[in-house]
Amino acid sequence: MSGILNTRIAGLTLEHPVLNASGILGSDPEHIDILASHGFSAIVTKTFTLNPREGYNPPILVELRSGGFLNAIGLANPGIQGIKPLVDRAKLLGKPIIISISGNSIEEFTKIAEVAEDSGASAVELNLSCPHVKGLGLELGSDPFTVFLVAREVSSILKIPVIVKLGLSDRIIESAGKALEAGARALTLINTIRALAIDIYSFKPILSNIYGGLSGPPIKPIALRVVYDVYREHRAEIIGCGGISNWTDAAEFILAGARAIQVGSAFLKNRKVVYEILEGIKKWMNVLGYSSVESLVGRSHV
Amino acid sequence: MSGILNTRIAGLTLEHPVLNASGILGSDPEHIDILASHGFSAIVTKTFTLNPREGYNPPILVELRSGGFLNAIGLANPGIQGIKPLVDRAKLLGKPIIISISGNSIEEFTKIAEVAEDSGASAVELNLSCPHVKGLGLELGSDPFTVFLVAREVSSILKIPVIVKLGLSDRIIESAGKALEAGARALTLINTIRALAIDIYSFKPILSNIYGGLSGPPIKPIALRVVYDVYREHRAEIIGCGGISNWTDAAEFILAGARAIQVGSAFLKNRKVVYEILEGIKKWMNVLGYSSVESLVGRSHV
Amino acid sequence: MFRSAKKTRIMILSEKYYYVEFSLLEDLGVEPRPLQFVNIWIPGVDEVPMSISQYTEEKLYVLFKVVGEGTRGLRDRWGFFGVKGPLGNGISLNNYSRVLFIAGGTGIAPLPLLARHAERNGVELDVIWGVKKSSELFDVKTLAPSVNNVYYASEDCIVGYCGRASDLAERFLREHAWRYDIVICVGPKNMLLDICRKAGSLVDVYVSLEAIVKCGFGACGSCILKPIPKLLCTDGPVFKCNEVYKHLEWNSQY
Amino acid sequence: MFRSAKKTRIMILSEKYYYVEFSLLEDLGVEPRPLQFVNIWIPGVDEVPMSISQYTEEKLYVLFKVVGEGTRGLRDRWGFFGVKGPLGNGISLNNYSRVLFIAGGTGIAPLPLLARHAERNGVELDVIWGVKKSSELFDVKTLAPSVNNVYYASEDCIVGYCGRASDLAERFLREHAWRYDIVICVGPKNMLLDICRKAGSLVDVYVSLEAIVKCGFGACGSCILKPIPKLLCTDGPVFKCNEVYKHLEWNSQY
Ligand SMILES: Cc1cc2nc3c(=O)[nH]c(=O)nc-3n(C[C@H](O)[C@H](O)[C@H](O)COP(=O)(O)OP(=O)(O)OC[C@H]3O[C@@H](n4cnc5c(N)ncnc54)[C@H](O)[C@@H]3O)c2cc1C
Ligand SMILES: Cc1cc2nc3c(=O)[nH]c(=O)nc-3n(C[C@H](O)[C@H](O)[C@H](O)COP(=O)(O)OP(=O)(O)OC[C@H]3O[C@@H](n4cnc5c(N)ncnc54)[C@H](O)[C@@H]3O)c2cc1C
Ligand SMILES: Cc1cc2nc3c(=O)[nH]c(=O)nc-3n(C[C@H](O)[C@H](O)[C@H](O)COP(=O)(O)O)c2cc1C
Ligand SMILES: Cc1cc2nc3c(=O)[nH]c(=O)nc-3n(C[C@H](O)[C@H](O)[C@H](O)COP(=O)(O)O)c2cc1C
Ligand code: FES
Ligand code: FES
Repeated sequence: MSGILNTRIAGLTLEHPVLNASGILGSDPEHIDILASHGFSAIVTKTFTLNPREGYNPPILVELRSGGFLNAIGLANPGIQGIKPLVDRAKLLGKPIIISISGNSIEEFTKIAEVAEDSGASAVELNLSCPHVKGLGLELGSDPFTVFLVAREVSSILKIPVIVKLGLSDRIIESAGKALEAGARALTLINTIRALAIDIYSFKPILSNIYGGLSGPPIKPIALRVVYDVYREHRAEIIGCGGISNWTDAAEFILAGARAIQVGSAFLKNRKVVYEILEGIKKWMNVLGYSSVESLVGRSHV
Repeated sequence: MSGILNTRIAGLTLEHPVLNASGILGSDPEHIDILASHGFSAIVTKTFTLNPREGYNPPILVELRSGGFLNAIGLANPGIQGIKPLVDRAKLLGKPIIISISGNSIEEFTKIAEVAEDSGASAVELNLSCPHVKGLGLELGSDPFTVFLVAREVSSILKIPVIVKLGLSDRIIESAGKALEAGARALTLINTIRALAIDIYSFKPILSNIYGGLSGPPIKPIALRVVYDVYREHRAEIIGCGGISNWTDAAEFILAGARAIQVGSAFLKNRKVVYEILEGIKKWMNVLGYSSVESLVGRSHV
Repeated sequence: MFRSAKKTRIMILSEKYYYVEFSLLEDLGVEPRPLQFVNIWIPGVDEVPMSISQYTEEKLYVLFKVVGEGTRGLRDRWGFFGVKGPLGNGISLNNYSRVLFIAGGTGIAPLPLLARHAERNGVELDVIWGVKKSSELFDVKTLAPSVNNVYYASEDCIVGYCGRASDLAERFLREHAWRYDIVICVGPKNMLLDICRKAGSLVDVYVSLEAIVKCGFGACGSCILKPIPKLLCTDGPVFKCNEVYKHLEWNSQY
Repeated sequence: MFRSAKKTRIMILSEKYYYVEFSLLEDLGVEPRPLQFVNIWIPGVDEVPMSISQYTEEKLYVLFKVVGEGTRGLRDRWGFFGVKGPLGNGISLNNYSRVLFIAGGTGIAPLPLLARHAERNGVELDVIWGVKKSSELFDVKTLAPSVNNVYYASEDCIVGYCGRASDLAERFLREHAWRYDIVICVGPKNMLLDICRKAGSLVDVYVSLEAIVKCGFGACGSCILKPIPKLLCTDGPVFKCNEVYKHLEWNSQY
């Protein structure tokens, strides 16, 4: 891949700016093979918790008529002993790997982060934003002070970069600032948005967990706004995430201030999405006469 | 229209549960003619402020590739002197009319509300939630205490019912509770969600106001969740609003707890949407064997 | 839907009239109908409604004169613009064989696309075009080569008929109305009212109106055709005289 | 996409096998291919993957036996269910003229739809079906009248060949493999492994696998065919033997 797409984010140098979003595969070594073979420049794992989690019973994912997906997987993951095999597989494939982690307490966060670092991970992403898991979720990220505490503790013990992932909340700009202040090298914005789907014949919410996280095209304009706001306020390193489905979406996020992007739902609909995004971005840069994608970051801000 | 669709909300008795959403026309008497002729059971006006507002310069509305619309009209309205002509026109047409109002202070709210009542309006809807107008907006609705103050003052001086319209925020369940406590007879949930669109060639945000409110199908699952949450917590009278585009959407909102619904963006795409929703709802009730739409309200809660 | 467009050419047609070519980065998705319009966004400046003058293979043309900030930007700026549309109803020529098009001033803008549709449908199209000053005029056949007869009028009496387009049209139609299936009329409101009054009984007259278009989607209501409950942006801009007669009258009182 | 369906009929096919008819409130949108599956949601209970047994005019049929909560719900509950799909790759019979279908147990489920496609494409379809107890058997031709020859096997030796379907298949194919373009095999993993091992060299063998399907969209990864980087729900359930041989071996070690 040509150098014009090279991207530096959180101290990592990537071939291009397109990563997978956490939770799209990423809990088994074979998942890493699949993600790598579809062109992502770095792999983000499923969110890991200290102990294995079964996750919720199906239905855990439903495609919505109004666009996008609703999911409540329940952070199914094999726990910390699952981390090393993933890192080893990514190393074998020559891909940087970012371990997504979540915990019930600051100690849990730091413990998992240490396992990630010891396993040889390239970075960790603190998931402070899952909108449908009690106690592990959005509550964390919507309180700027809690964000600060978690980010600071983890940052202070790790040598590898710490990325903080936030979800939509009233005070997200403030939370983002606190994460940076606490030592986060980059921010991933945003997670899914808490939502619901009801079956109109059985009268029951469709997901077994009732609530789920909305992802895909519906949340794109909202995620883009958050990236724009946080970049405007903090000029932070941002990984844009939320509904990115094609190269024009990716371009908007770059202009709003994202140095890199993550693709989740769109990958479920189109396994070629990474290549299509990269081709589009290259053509776009050509039309505009730019020779480095990094020079387009944040250009919507005057 | 047959009695099975009759709906009581906030003390009003409506022929059926489908109203227009505020801001879809509704600032000129001729607008009222248009809305009435397309079948809405009651008319909700554009949000009125004390003084006339020009609103923002175009672009004020853009249809998004990812679905839905982004708007920042800037609450363009003729000010309080515009209220009476609307009420008179609605009366002429035999339609209940709900005056949407917003203000910079509690005094402004009460002043406009009094004009509405004196003009003969059927109800007022307090817009505490416009996501893109500084000081008139979401800040109000996201603070439960402010919601309480505004709703209480207005409720205490009016004889006609007060409806409170809220936007998405972290504490929306609490805000909803406060509005009810303060005397609101019903809640309209939800307003648009703050979002952004950027033109990838000129690098500029498309709306003249930069930010806008996302409406239409993308916000439906989020609005539905809010209705579900607020109904679960408060068993309130709710007017569901947000992305309702067809009868299945309407059915979901009814099951989630909405006694009535408002349709905005879908009306821009399909001028027959009210009739289609009503037809669908009637067939649905037939399949299920229900003879009153009110008996389906909130049935997704066990 | 919003589409990006690059301004690729501008032609000066006469003292005041400009013809701009936009290369769309993506086609309009549908074939525009004659007399439909687009909202053109001049980034950072304004968004203005403009008739679609011509559309071929991802190239969109508009014809305008400069009246304020927006149209000045359209003339002077280069680079990328935004295009919303096609908007409005437009008109179809399917059922006609002879059509008269009457334009006042920039009302000439939609003619090129109309002429192409006329040619394609084997419709004979005559044109009456009137302006205030004859220096505004240009040879209509350069943009619409397929039109049949063109009659010019200027109020400064230098070129063509001496007087207003509506006067010429009235005289012309008194004699020739029977030759046309319909008359399409685009121009200032008083001209449209005049023609509806005087020719409306002789032949079917369609008028294309203007109003303050802000949203283009039937949402904001700024384009309401008072006192008629119709919106220009979704119900129009093309109407039969009787549909909007009250609006033309009402407006001319102010 | 999620669709609602009303359970309108249930048939008891044999001691353990049920055949349920769902009336979809809206059609599937696409014609399902043989061996595709759906996730069926039993509201408030579970969501289970089921081969599409048959699909005609908004009626969907599944054939199953009861193994736990989900399938019990499928049998005992009435009213409305949810259907997600069609999911997976399925198989197309376009290029073949003679096909052998080998089923073990509930592997017989996709046969009716397969047979209909075979008939439509003029493909001759023979069937080998083996079960543990012969009381599980029913007459295949009641659901798939167009199939050519049907050979039964039962491990209790009461009906048909005495032994496992894979043993019968192996013996049968040693002699007749040349008559078939492909063999399609659905059943327990050890049976599939057996057939791949023993018949894979004689004829093209396709196997349809099972795995724990949770999301059905290639997101959760629960259906990963370890140690192969393939997902059953999006890459499968149908594979050629060589594509999944390592998975069949790997799994049989546990
Ligand atoms: C459906 C439609 C099609 C049109 N087609 C053409 C065309 O093909 N060629 C052409 O030259 N002009 C056309 N116009 C008129 C054109 O839109 C206005 O001249 C333009 O918006 C003025 O913008 P501005 O920023 O340059 O001037 P401004 O500074 O905004 O205003 C200058 C003058 O134009 C009037 N005006 C402003 N905005 C509008 C508006 N949105 N609609 C109508 N009048 C307005 C104002 O009342 C004022 O008198 C059309 C208008 C409509 C509604
Ligand atoms: C693509 C596919 C097609 C299938 N088609 C059919 C069919 O047509 N007819 C039929 O009878 N069965 C079919 N199955 C198997 C069927 O899905 C399981 O029997 C069913 O999910 C069991 O659910 P339960 O709740 O009744 O049992 P549970 O209580 O959930 O489990 C009982 C047993 O079934 C196994 N099981 C549970 N869930 C699954 C799952 N999602 N996938 C595979 N095995 C599981 C468990 O390991 C356990 O041993 C298919 C499975 C797949 C993956
Ligand atoms: C099926 C699924 C599972 C997810 N699991 C996780 C997770 O474990 N951790 C996390 O941080 N985000 C998770 N997410 C959120 C995504 O990482 C991403 O933030 C969100 O889906 C928005 O991106 P998208 O619109 O491109 O999908 C999940 C999303 C989906 C659809
Ligand atoms: C063009 C437009 C203008 C709006 N103006 C107002 C307004 O003045 N007051 C208000 O309370 N809501 C306003 N809204 C929000 C709608 O009333 C509604 O809450 C929102 O659009 C969600 O509904 P929908 O998805 O059906 O459009 C506006 C929405 C649109 C699209
Ligand atoms: S321009 Fe907004 S309604 Fe026509
Ligand atoms: S079932 Fe989730 S990936 Fe296949």
